[in-house]
Amino acid sequence: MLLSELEYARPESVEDAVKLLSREDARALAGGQSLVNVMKTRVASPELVVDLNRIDGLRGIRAVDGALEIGAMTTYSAIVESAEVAAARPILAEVARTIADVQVRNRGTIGGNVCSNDPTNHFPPLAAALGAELTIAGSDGERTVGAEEFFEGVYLTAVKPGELLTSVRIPAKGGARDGWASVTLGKEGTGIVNVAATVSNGTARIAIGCVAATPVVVTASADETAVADAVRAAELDPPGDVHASAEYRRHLAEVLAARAVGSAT
Amino acid sequence: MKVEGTREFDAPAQLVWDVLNDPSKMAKLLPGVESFEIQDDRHWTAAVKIPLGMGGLKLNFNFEKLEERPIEYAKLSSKGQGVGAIVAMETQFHLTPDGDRTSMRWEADVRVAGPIGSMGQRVFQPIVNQQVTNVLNALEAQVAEAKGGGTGGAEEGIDAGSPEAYSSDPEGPTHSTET
Amino acid sequence: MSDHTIGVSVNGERYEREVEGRKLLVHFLRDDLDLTGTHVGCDTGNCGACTVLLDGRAVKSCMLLAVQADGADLTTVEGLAPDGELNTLQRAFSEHHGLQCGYCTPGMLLSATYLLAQNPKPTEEEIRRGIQGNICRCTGYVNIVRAITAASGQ
Amino acid sequence: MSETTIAPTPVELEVGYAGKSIPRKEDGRLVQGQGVFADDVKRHGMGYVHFVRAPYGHARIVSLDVSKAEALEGVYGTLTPDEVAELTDPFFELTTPPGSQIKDYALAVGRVRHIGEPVVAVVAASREVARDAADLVEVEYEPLDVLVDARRAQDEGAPILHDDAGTNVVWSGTFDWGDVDGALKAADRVVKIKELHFDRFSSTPLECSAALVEYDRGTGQFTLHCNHQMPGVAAIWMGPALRVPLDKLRFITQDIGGGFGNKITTHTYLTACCLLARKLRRPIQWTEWRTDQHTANAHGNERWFHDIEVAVQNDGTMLGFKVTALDDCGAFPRYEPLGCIIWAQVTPGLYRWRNIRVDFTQVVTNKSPVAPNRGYSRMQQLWLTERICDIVAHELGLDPVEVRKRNYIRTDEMPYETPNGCVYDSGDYARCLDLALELIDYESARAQQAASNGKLIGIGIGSTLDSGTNNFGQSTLLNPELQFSGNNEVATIKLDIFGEIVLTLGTVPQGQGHETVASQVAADILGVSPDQIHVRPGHDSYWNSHAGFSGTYASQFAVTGLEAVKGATEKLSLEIRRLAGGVLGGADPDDVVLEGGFAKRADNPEAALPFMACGAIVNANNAVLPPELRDITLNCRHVYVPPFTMPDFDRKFGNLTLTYATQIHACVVEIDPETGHVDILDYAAVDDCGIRIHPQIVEGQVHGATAHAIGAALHETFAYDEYGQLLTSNFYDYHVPHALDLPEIKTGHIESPSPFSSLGTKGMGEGGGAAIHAICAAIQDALRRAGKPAIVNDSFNPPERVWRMIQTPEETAALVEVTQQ
Repeated sequence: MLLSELEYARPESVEDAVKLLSREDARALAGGQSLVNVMKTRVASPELVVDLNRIDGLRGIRAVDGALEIGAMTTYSAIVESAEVAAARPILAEVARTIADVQVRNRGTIGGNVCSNDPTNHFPPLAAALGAELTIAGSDGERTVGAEEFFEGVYLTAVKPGELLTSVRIPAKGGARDGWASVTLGKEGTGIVNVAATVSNGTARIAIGCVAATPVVVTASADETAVADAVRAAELDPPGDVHASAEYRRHLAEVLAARAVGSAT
Repeated sequence: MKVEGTREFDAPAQLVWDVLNDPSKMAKLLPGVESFEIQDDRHWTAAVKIPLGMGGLKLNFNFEKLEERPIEYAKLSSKGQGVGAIVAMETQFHLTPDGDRTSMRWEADVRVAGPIGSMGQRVFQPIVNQQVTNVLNALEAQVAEAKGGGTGGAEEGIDAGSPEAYSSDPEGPTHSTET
Repeated sequence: MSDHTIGVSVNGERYEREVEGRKLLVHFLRDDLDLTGTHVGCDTGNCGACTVLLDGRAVKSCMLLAVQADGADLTTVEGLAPDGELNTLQRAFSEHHGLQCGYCTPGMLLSATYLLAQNPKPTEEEIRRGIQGNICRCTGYVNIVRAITAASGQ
Repeated sequence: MSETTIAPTPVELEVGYAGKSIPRKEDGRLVQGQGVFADDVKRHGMGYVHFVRAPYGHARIVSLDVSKAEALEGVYGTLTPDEVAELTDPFFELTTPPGSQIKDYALAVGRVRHIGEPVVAVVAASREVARDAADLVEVEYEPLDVLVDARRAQDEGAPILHDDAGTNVVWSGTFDWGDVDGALKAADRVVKIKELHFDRFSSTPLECSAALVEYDRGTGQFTLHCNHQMPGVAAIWMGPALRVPLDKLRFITQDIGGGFGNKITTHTYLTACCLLARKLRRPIQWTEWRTDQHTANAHGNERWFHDIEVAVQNDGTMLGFKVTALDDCGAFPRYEPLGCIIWAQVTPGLYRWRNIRVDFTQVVTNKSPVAPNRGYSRMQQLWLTERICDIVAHELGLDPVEVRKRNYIRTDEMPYETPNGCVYDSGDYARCLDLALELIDYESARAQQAASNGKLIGIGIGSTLDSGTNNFGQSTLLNPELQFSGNNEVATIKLDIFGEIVLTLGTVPQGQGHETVASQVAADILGVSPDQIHVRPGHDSYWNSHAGFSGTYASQFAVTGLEAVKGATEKLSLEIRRLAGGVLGGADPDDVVLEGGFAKRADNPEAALPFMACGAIVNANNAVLPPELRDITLNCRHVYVPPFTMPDFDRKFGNLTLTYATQIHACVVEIDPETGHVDILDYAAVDDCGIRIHPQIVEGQVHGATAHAIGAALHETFAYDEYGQLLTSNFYDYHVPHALDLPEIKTGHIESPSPFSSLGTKGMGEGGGAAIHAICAAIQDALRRAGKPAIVNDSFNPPERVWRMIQTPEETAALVEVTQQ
């Protein structure tokens, strides 16, 4: 509950933030709804905490030709409340409104969610299924990576020291249908297995969370049997923990993949 | 938690054995090594910072070679202590020569105590797999270097700043059990 | 160590204090400002006993650094009835027995205040969703839901 | 604050506040954040303590060095196990040898025996610096073999936790009533159940433990501002350990953020704080964090039931059962082995069977120590009897409702003496069940179930007793050397100089509304409004009269607390009436009535003396009193002592509890057949706790007890890995039900007055985990109706366990065998 000593910086521009983040043992503080908790245990104790909350340019949702440009510091609540999201890709709001609770949603951000990449997080599989593109700023300028390259491991992403995720681009929905299914601790609690799916032209693109270090992407023809078969063929080797064994997670992945595809709208 | 797997090396067993049993080479296998000190040929210590996205986990490790049967078997104990975590690991290597190549079967029994130990095994297990893969990749690079054609490729795997991406590497851990 | 001078407005009163960068907002409120109505019930951001309003939004003050609140307008439970006259929500909690030990109550009241500000006539489902981030171990939430419903005039 | 009324204005008298849900006195301060909880108390110059805790489940402490920690700027000092071993004696143990040889200290001496056990305490000028310094304490451990499975505790070669005891067994004994062997022989059938497991969880009050401990060097006085819920027992643990008389330990609590029994065993931490306050000559502030609370404070008892054999007739009449029970109390017994007898308060559950044998053993393991937890020890026994009832019903193809009704003790049999000599005072179980079934609309739930097309719908019943007001004499059935028996509770009430009525309680409430309920009882006797009774909040062992085991636990306030209030207030009433009678021309006290703040002559209401005058005469103007009234103090104390006798040690027979409230719950659940997720579709709880003084508070207690049990049945577990690592050490992994997890809980009630309390009340609030029984029953019902012959063999049923029962019902079905004779 008690953090190690730290230095705190509050840049007001992406450039300043990137400069600060280049320092040894600096960490970006987004919503802080995961990082601060980890710091309370002192399992992580960054020497410099770079608070991104005063960089206005990192917040906001813009619709561009049906696609959405979401600033990394956009909160879950802003996504839930956004007219742009409701019009362009409502699944984002539907999933965001099941993240933790309203207090967390008022602080937690999409950027923090994907960058922390905890296996139980909601946005990594959703970003992977929807084919999100993520823009990362560094001292050499910006680069954009696809969701599948973005997630590298547990707590590891393509954002390297000295870099900063600035925005998440969600492609236009077009004729696609999006779905989500999960089994959690209690109702809408911590994920045991999360599945996001998007279906277009009869093909489902499915991303399964909490069965590996990064979301596992599977594609299949969009009927329940084909989906379950495809997930089985992926030969998942999920971690087991106090909430679910590997075997049960593997089973849930099949069931939930079929449900996510079946319920896609 | 027990993890195990096999890995093939394009090098003779003696060479793999030498890398595995040279503490100074061993040092380069560890993720995020910040300092390394050899006490004697059976004991050495290292300060490491295991890369985690939230910030590195700093641990001071004591290594002890428990058993060896050149050039086929070695057993190593390592105990790491840091704020919030105590890691105890017993690693065994079995080498089987196959002409100019070597097959290595390995097992590690990893035990984590302290606050991090209860922080969620679903996270812990992939992290262990991730680190093991890094170690194996680094080992492969070390073996290649010892063989003569050495490149700096191995360094990537031990750089805390840019750890090797974890993927379901067929040569990474093949089996892990929750125990 | 890094110390920062921060200025916050809490329940309409302006405070300026030196804080360490690592101090959590909840400890700043409880230890530095003596506003002990804001409670701590967990160490993982789950229980919501530390809920306060930050610029009008409900947040958990154990997951913010005090320094992050610099310049902000905060409302804690002590600000709900500044002159000692209970407000509608507080009265409803009492009338409907929406509290037993009273430990979760400050956070619960602030989440409910936020909910009713956003949604003056919430359904039962919306109320439950609105207080999902506040753990109560005494009431099973039944009477809390009744109290919030009553306070909304339904 | 309006509690002190200088001059009571006569009010329109509303006769009978008892029985009405008046606004709680406690609420005003609590809804404004003006409660005073232990962690809110501050003192100038206080030091914050941080405990360095064991990272291993079981390890020898090889070496320990605090020098770096002590050298850190801002650190005031430390406390080490060596100091503790020298400055204190081990806390006394309740059990018999060899278990009583266990040495339990404030810090881990020589060895750590569970994750999170405190090893060193560090005190500093701020919380953060104390934590920084704790990281600098160097402890070298030699890990030892770990014992996590109680079933292995008595195996050859199992790690022995306490060498001084030389065994892991804390207590062991056989309870044998009636003729079990005869019943098993005579029965039409014998239902055998190999193993059932009652899981480890706790009610985890939202407020963790905390204390501000001061030491007065001049008087040798320790003052503990804390949230211990049973200071009497804390004092008798701590006084001898600290080698100080009990009066040197002053316990003060005001508001406590829930207790549920979990705040009865914090004496180890409080002792460490006392030592630090004395050593460092400054107030010591201790805040326990949630992870500390989960890893090293108070879990509920985990219990295994083995080799159950039930004697049953073909019509479902149950004649008796035998069982081998194995209780896991964690690393130190502390309040144990009382759990080895407490269950016997409800030995037969709600049923009429007369032949029962229980072989009971309790062992230590490398897990957190246990403490009483809402429904303490009876809950486990009631779960067993309820599981038996459902398994018997399903194996015999009978309706669980019918089996219950056939076997319930009948209302015309009350008071009913159980096979072990307990006396169930009153109740109507069958009627409560009917009410519960009506609330869930049983008939249409069954119809819905029949038409469910692949959905798994189940209906379950949980019948429990909430035994209240302990006869501490039951402890002598465990250890005849113990000098405990009976029970008592105290209240004092005075009429002060300006007419204020001030009531103090011995109890230590944690949200049960004692200030309010006590004022209702006193108000009715004194003819005033509850607003005019100032009940001192909280407990102060210096200023509140209290008895040896004053406190708030074991469902007893409505009997012990209120009887004490009633007794004291009746004494005060008599004194006021004598005084007024004397002053108002020599009326007999029986001819004086108390009404609206006046003592009035019944024959002439014009002749009235205001309470203010009564208070003034006795306290400030007593020379006017005639000699025969000079014994009047208007300051009355009453000690209530329930009518208990000593139980019979040889037969393990006697009345262990005074009152028995009934709770019958019924629920409808739906199981997702693909995931095993259980959803509660409907839930009803019917309560009978005799006369209810404050119905709303009673209903609130029912809600809360139900919520705890739903959590325990579906979400909450303290799970350990093989190394003794706790895997659910915080609210992230230990999932406490939030508002979306819980259904609307419907409630119903009847009132069967207790013949053993003068108010007709019964203690309540624990409810014996009825929801655990009901949900387990409903899951089994859903599976059985879907043709899956599984039995629910564990009290905790997360989605995966339920999914497995659906997948391989034969696994648990194999635990049951029915033989026809």
